Amino acid sequence: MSTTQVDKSAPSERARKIGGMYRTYWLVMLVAVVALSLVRIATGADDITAANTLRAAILSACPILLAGMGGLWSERAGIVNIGLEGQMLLGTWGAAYFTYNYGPWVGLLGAAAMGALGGLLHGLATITFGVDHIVSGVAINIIGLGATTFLAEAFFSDYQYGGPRQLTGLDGLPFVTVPGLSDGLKSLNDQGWFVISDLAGLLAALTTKVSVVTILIAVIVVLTAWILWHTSFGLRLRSCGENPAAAESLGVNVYRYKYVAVLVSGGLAGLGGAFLALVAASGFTTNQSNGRGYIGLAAMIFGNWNPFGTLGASLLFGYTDALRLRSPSAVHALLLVVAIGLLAYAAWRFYQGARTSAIVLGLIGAAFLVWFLTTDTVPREFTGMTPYVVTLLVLALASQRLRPPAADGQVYRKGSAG
Amino acid sequence: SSSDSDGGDKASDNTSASASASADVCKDADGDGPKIGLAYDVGGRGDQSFNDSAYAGVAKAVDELDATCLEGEAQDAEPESAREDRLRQMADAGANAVVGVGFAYSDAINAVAPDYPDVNFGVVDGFDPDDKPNDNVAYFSFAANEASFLVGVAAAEKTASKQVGFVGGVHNDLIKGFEAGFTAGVKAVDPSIKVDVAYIEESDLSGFNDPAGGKTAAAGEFDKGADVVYHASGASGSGIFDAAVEAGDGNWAIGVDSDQYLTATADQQPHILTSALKRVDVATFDFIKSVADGSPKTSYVTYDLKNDGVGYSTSGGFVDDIKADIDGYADKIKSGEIKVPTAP
Amino acid sequence: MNSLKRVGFALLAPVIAVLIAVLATSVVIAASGSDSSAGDFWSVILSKPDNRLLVNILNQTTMIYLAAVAAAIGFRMGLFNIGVEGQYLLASYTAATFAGAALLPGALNIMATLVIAMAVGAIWAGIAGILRTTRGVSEVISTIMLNSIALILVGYLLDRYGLHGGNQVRTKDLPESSQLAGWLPFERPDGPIWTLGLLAVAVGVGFWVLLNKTRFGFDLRATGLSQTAAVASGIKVDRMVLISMLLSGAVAGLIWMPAYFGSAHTYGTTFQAGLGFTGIAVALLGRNQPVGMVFGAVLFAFLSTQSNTLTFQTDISPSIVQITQGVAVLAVVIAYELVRRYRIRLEQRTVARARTAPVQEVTA
Amino acid sequence: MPAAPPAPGASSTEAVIEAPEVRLIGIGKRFPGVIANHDVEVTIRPATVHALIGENGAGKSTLMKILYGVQKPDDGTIEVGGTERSFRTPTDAIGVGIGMVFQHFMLADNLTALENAVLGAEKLHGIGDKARAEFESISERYGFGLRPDVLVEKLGVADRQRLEILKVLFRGAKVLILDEPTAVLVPQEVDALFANLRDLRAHGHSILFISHKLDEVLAIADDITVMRRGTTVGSAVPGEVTKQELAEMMVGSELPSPETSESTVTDVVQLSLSGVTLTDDAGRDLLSDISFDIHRGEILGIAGVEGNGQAELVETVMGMRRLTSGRILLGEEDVTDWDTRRLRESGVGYIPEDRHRHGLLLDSPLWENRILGHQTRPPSVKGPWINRSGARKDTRRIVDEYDVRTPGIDTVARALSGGNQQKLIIGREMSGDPVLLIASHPTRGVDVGAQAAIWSHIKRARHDGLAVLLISADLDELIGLSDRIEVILRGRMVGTFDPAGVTPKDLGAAMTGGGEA
Ligand SMILES: Nc1ncnc2c1ncn2[C@@H]1O[C@H](COP(=O)(O)OP(=O)(O)OP(=O)(O)O)[C@@H](O)[C@H]1O
Ligand SMILES: Nc1ncnc2c1ncn2[C@@H]1O[C@H](COP(=O)(O)OP(=O)(O)OP(=O)(O)O)[C@@H](O)[C@H]1O
Ligand SMILES: [Mg+2]
Ligand SMILES: [Mg+2]
Repeated sequence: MSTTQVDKSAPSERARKIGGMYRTYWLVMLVAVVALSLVRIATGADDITAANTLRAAILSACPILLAGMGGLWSERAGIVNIGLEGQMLLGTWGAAYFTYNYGPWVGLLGAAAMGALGGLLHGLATITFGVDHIVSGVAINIIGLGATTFLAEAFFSDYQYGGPRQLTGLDGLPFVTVPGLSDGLKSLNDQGWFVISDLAGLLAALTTKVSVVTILIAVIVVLTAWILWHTSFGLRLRSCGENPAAAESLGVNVYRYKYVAVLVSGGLAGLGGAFLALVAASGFTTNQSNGRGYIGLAAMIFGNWNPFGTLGASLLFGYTDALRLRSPSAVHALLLVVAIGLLAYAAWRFYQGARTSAIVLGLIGAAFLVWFLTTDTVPREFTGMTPYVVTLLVLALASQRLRPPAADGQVYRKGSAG
Repeated sequence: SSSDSDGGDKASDNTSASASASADVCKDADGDGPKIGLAYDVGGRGDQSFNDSAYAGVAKAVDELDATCLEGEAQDAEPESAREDRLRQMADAGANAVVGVGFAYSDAINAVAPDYPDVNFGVVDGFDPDDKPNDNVAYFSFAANEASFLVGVAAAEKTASKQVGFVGGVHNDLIKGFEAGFTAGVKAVDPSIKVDVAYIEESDLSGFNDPAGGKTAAAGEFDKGADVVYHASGASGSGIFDAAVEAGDGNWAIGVDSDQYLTATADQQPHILTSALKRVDVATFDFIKSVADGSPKTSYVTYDLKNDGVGYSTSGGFVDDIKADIDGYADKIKSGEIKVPTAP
Repeated sequence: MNSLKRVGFALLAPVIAVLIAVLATSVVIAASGSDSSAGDFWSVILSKPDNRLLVNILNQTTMIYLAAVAAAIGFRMGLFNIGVEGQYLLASYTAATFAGAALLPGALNIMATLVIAMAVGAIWAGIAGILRTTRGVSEVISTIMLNSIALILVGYLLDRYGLHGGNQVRTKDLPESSQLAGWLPFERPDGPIWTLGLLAVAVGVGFWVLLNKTRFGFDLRATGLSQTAAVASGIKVDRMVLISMLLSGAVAGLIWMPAYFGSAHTYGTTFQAGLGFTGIAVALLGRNQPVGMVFGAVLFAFLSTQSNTLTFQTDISPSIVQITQGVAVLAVVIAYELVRRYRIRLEQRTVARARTAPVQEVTA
Repeated sequence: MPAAPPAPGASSTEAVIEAPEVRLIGIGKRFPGVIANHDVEVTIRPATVHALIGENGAGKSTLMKILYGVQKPDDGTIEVGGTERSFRTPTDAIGVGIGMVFQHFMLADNLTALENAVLGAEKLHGIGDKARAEFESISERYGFGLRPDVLVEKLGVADRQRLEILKVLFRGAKVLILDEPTAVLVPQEVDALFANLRDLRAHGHSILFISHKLDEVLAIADDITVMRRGTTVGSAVPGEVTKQELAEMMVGSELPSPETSESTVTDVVQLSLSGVTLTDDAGRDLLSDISFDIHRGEILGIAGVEGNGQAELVETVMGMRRLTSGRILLGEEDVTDWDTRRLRESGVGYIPEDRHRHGLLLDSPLWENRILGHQTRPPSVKGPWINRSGARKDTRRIVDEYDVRTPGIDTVARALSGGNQQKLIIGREMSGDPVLLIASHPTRGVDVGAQAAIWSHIKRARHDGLAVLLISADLDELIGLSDRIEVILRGRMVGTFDPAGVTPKDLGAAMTGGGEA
């Protein structure tokens, strides 16, 4: 049969596309590392690629990433979930309550369950009752904050190390260090060699005192990518976000997939809450997520509704957060990184023939360069703004390239097929 | 003097009170002493911090002065009118001593006090926001910089790496005072010791409520070589203690406001060198007593080393060996020989 | 009977929603194992407020209502301005700084300050508007980001240029000549009703007239109902987006002004944060209708003011009220959706009846 | 022989030979206020093409959705292969070998062709290489020429249609339901589709085929069932009935046709396009160098396969898109840079292609819909104010004059049927003495009665000197109404035809590029 002939060409087309995606991903990573390394050497701000900084960046990134993954799951099924913040808060409470009573592993499950409960509420409102997704999300955020504050006061006041607004001393989860490798990489990191030391810093961060939850999150990211793009379950789930009527006409139970998606979404946000209460520090306080749910959503958009894109964006936000807290002075060096990045991107756009956008980008890049050259520090307030400003800039510059699922945010009613 | 051991004792009173928080003295008190209104800041009783400390002062008053009490608690983002209303409800219910915990009550008390000339008000950390003096209001201010100085001395004496750290919750004037005192204390012992300074937030009060941020900031300082880190960051402090635990043996954290050794977890306790004490309980009790005695305190009342309003704690016994040195500095401060700066 | 029916339908959803909210709140209280019962809670909340509380409720209502209108202007045309919070924060700070500087005398100072508050709110909202019209950036995300930026920015400016004293930072006090004493409905200690509460009345009436009586309002509603149809009818949607963002931000700028001129007189600890989010919730509760939002604002102001008494009389944390409010918002949108579906079914039945002659049987 | 039943002998002998593939017995379905189906009887023989015809709203789609398990019948039974079945979901129907291609495409643009085909049928061949092989073998077997890994958004209409059929075959369906598959195809594509269908029939598939185009039905069907007002009113065999007879069975009367009377074309140019070019963001031409004039009293018809620039042309003329180069004159005036509102104010009426998206505020009452598009002109407004009573009064006029069937003007537009919504739009666009009418598919999805009324309104306005730009996929409508027909292909005008002498076939050839040679 001639099918064999077609068979050969088709996968290669597919493979080429996927390969291309990963190639750009790696290319961007490489450029970032080189730029950081250059800037480190030029400015002497060793902290910007120190293993410990990167480790802290990963820790800061994890809750954002989990929220982002939560957003990804629901939006891929067509449900916008800005209730992530509230679900994350429910997760912080669940983690605290269940860890205190049953230990940290049950705590993780409890956090996911509380988050999923918030997801269920969102699902009921948006799927069954067809309420606007943003409206429901806003309401869930109000409920999430009120409920965790109320429940904390009701339950934690009488606990040991507890109070109406906090519960500390929760049992932690284990860490993993790769023996040998970790130390070797760290000393390599200290050498200050071009690129090699920086990469060693990154690898050291990945092999030193890594929380099992961080590993779990890495697994979640990979699993998400695999489930959504390589299983029939994922195909069905995504079809609900692209064209639910078509999915239903082919026998897909759209409501069920949307519910699964929004439950997973809430559960992941809840896990993000657990990360804050159990791993990032060992204690619960009220309103602990403090906007990380929203940043997770921003990371997902920034990452173009793609798990690895979301990972990259979360790491970026986590990195600026960690650097701001650990070495505010090194933030100044980042100005140079931004300037180089923008100028490089401008050159690339120019090469592609997009003159005006290249000029705009180039001017912004030059402004950053001037800022770097004429100052010694960045006002500390501004470093705190980084994730927000970066998000706005990315959206402003790249919104045309972003591609949300076609039926994202639309209310779908059963029986609309045909 | 024995101000410190004294402090330790009182602090343990304070925890025994908060540990039995559910016992709730205000519910059962039925003496015929003064009637106290206690208006908590956000967090309320059980916050293991200055709300609890104020409660301890009231509990002591119930115990020793046959006082009765009423409690009210602030909510996040509440309107100014809610604070005023809370104070008025207390005054209307017959309280003759009303204490607002936290400077956020300054404006509300200034507005309410003139309507209740027979009631005496007190504000922790408070001040009169306008130029009309209120003759029935006492403003308690604490020389937190002096307490910070003393723990700075402790940090300087204990550091092996000649590097210590400070983590502030929010970069505002109040916390800058802690930083200034701490740095001065460290430098007084050895000017060559390096002090790393970090703040969790610049102005957003969520910096007092972010253990993860606190841990990241403190871990940064430990990673860079500090082995003692002092925090003034409210509920974020548990993150600083966690960072000390993770940094391992020989690394210390210093607590703030109350004796945090007593409320810390078993893991954290071996790392809590000392705490800078701000005796809100003393201020509260003194104020109530002054009302009961018929000579109510008014206007600015400063609590400092001299009147035991601030100090440091010794629980855990980690500073026993350097106690004499610290007390020596305390005496110099009391005598005015050392002037502790209030801003960095 | 038709108008009776319409009123019935209009009331049906809110009534269902309030019942659900009451039920959910009671269940949460019972489940929390608190010493006080749900009955205690409701008897405190539903007790008749004192005169002083009545004044507070009214004053809070005006600010919440302004916030609700600010949000509703966007919502009515399908724009989710989540950024009311940041807009009024920045506007309040700027206005207080300007008014405190006393560059103008008395009433002029008040006027100019109001204009500045509106302008700053409008500009901050306008950023999101411009990002949306020129770059296609969703206003939901951009306004959330702008909220955080505004918070940091105000902190920075206040720290840098504010008056430091007694552990606080604040703007310069409003000169006495520009303060507005308000009206005393009861005794002096019960407090005044703020003069600029009138802003809420003016804005509410203005919003109603704008929506229902003007061409612009028609365009706004049409854009909200169907952007595609709006474009085809000659409405320039981008322009509408920008204008309504600016309007929404301008109203947001006014939110805190009644309190500022009425009692706070400075931007510091007396600033009341969070009204922006409350406004969004109230707008949703009131279906973005000028009159509906009045009820929503009163309900929210009533609940939060009454909840202050909870700590004196029960063991229940006042934060329970947030659950009541959140559930009410969610329940009301669900209830409206259900009632809407039911109404459409009814209408279609009427239409079908009015349509053609009965089906006649045809045999092959 | 009106309403002729099939020769009783023929069907009974066939019934002896082979059991029916599908039998629908006494099916009934009620919606609130509408009886969509009642007492429906259809029998489909194996390996045949069975046509189902009937006017708009006759209940065809509803019946098919019932057979496919999308909707549940209130009465009646379904037999497949002699066994009684009841379907709760499409999955049940798919399980017994029934597949359906809906009236509107059911494809996810952002997924690949293979993913669309595999969706919901992953159990059969997985989602990997086996599925790809199956996809390719079906595509090969029926000559569809589809590649599995292209994104659906890159496919043209005909390819999408084939993908829809492939989807059904992928599930191993024995019975294919095709709901108006030819509505968006040109005659040549229809021929290709019919060749596919005959192929399928030869492979033993049964096909249920719905169409309004009686020529097509007569060309492909083995059996015909006619529906009217929710029930089956008869059946016929192609060789034995004429088009006219079928039409009478469908509507119970003579089929109207859009014959124009004598020409009313004047020599005053009302609309003039010269060199109009429109490029998209990526720099591709959507419209290239389009020039034409429309005179007062003239109807210019535009023929073309959907997606060849008609929508863009209309939106450019309406000022909803900015042209890249060229000039547009309205009367004497250069309106190239005018926005939609200004154009509308100067007398351009617009009947949009998609009335739900572009023509109406579905949740607003009729009188507010009257204002839409006329926000700056009386009687809807006075200065910056809405003139409520004026708008209401004029809405009542439209409801009367255009026979809009509604209980009142406070009814929301959504509650009206499609035809009545369309009549309201036409009444609105004809108000205020327009000089130019842009009518996109004015009778799409409208039943014959309303269709005739709409035609006569357009003809009357033309008689009164209106210039009309008419876009339609219905070639009979174009030929019947237009004074001149231009054919558009890939954004270019590729030929002008005189409706008097042109056949749908000729137009079809030009529309697909076959006429260029
Ligand atoms: N979900 C529904 N709810 C209410 N009424 C409906 C629904 N679906 C169809 N109808 C009504 O049932 C009747 C039959 O509709 P159906 O779509 O089956 O017609 P059709 O013969 O397919 O028409 P067309 O030729 O326009 O496709 C119409 O009056 C229609 O309005
Ligand atoms: N999906 C649906 N849900 C609810 N009601 C519907 C639906 N589809 C159609 N209807 C109702 O069915 C009726 C007829 O609608 P439809 O547009 O299908 O009719 P039609 O056959 O095109 O009418 P006309 O005879 O005017 O051409 C209307 O009352 C409409 O509201
Ligand atoms: Mg005073
Ligand atoms: Mg149909």
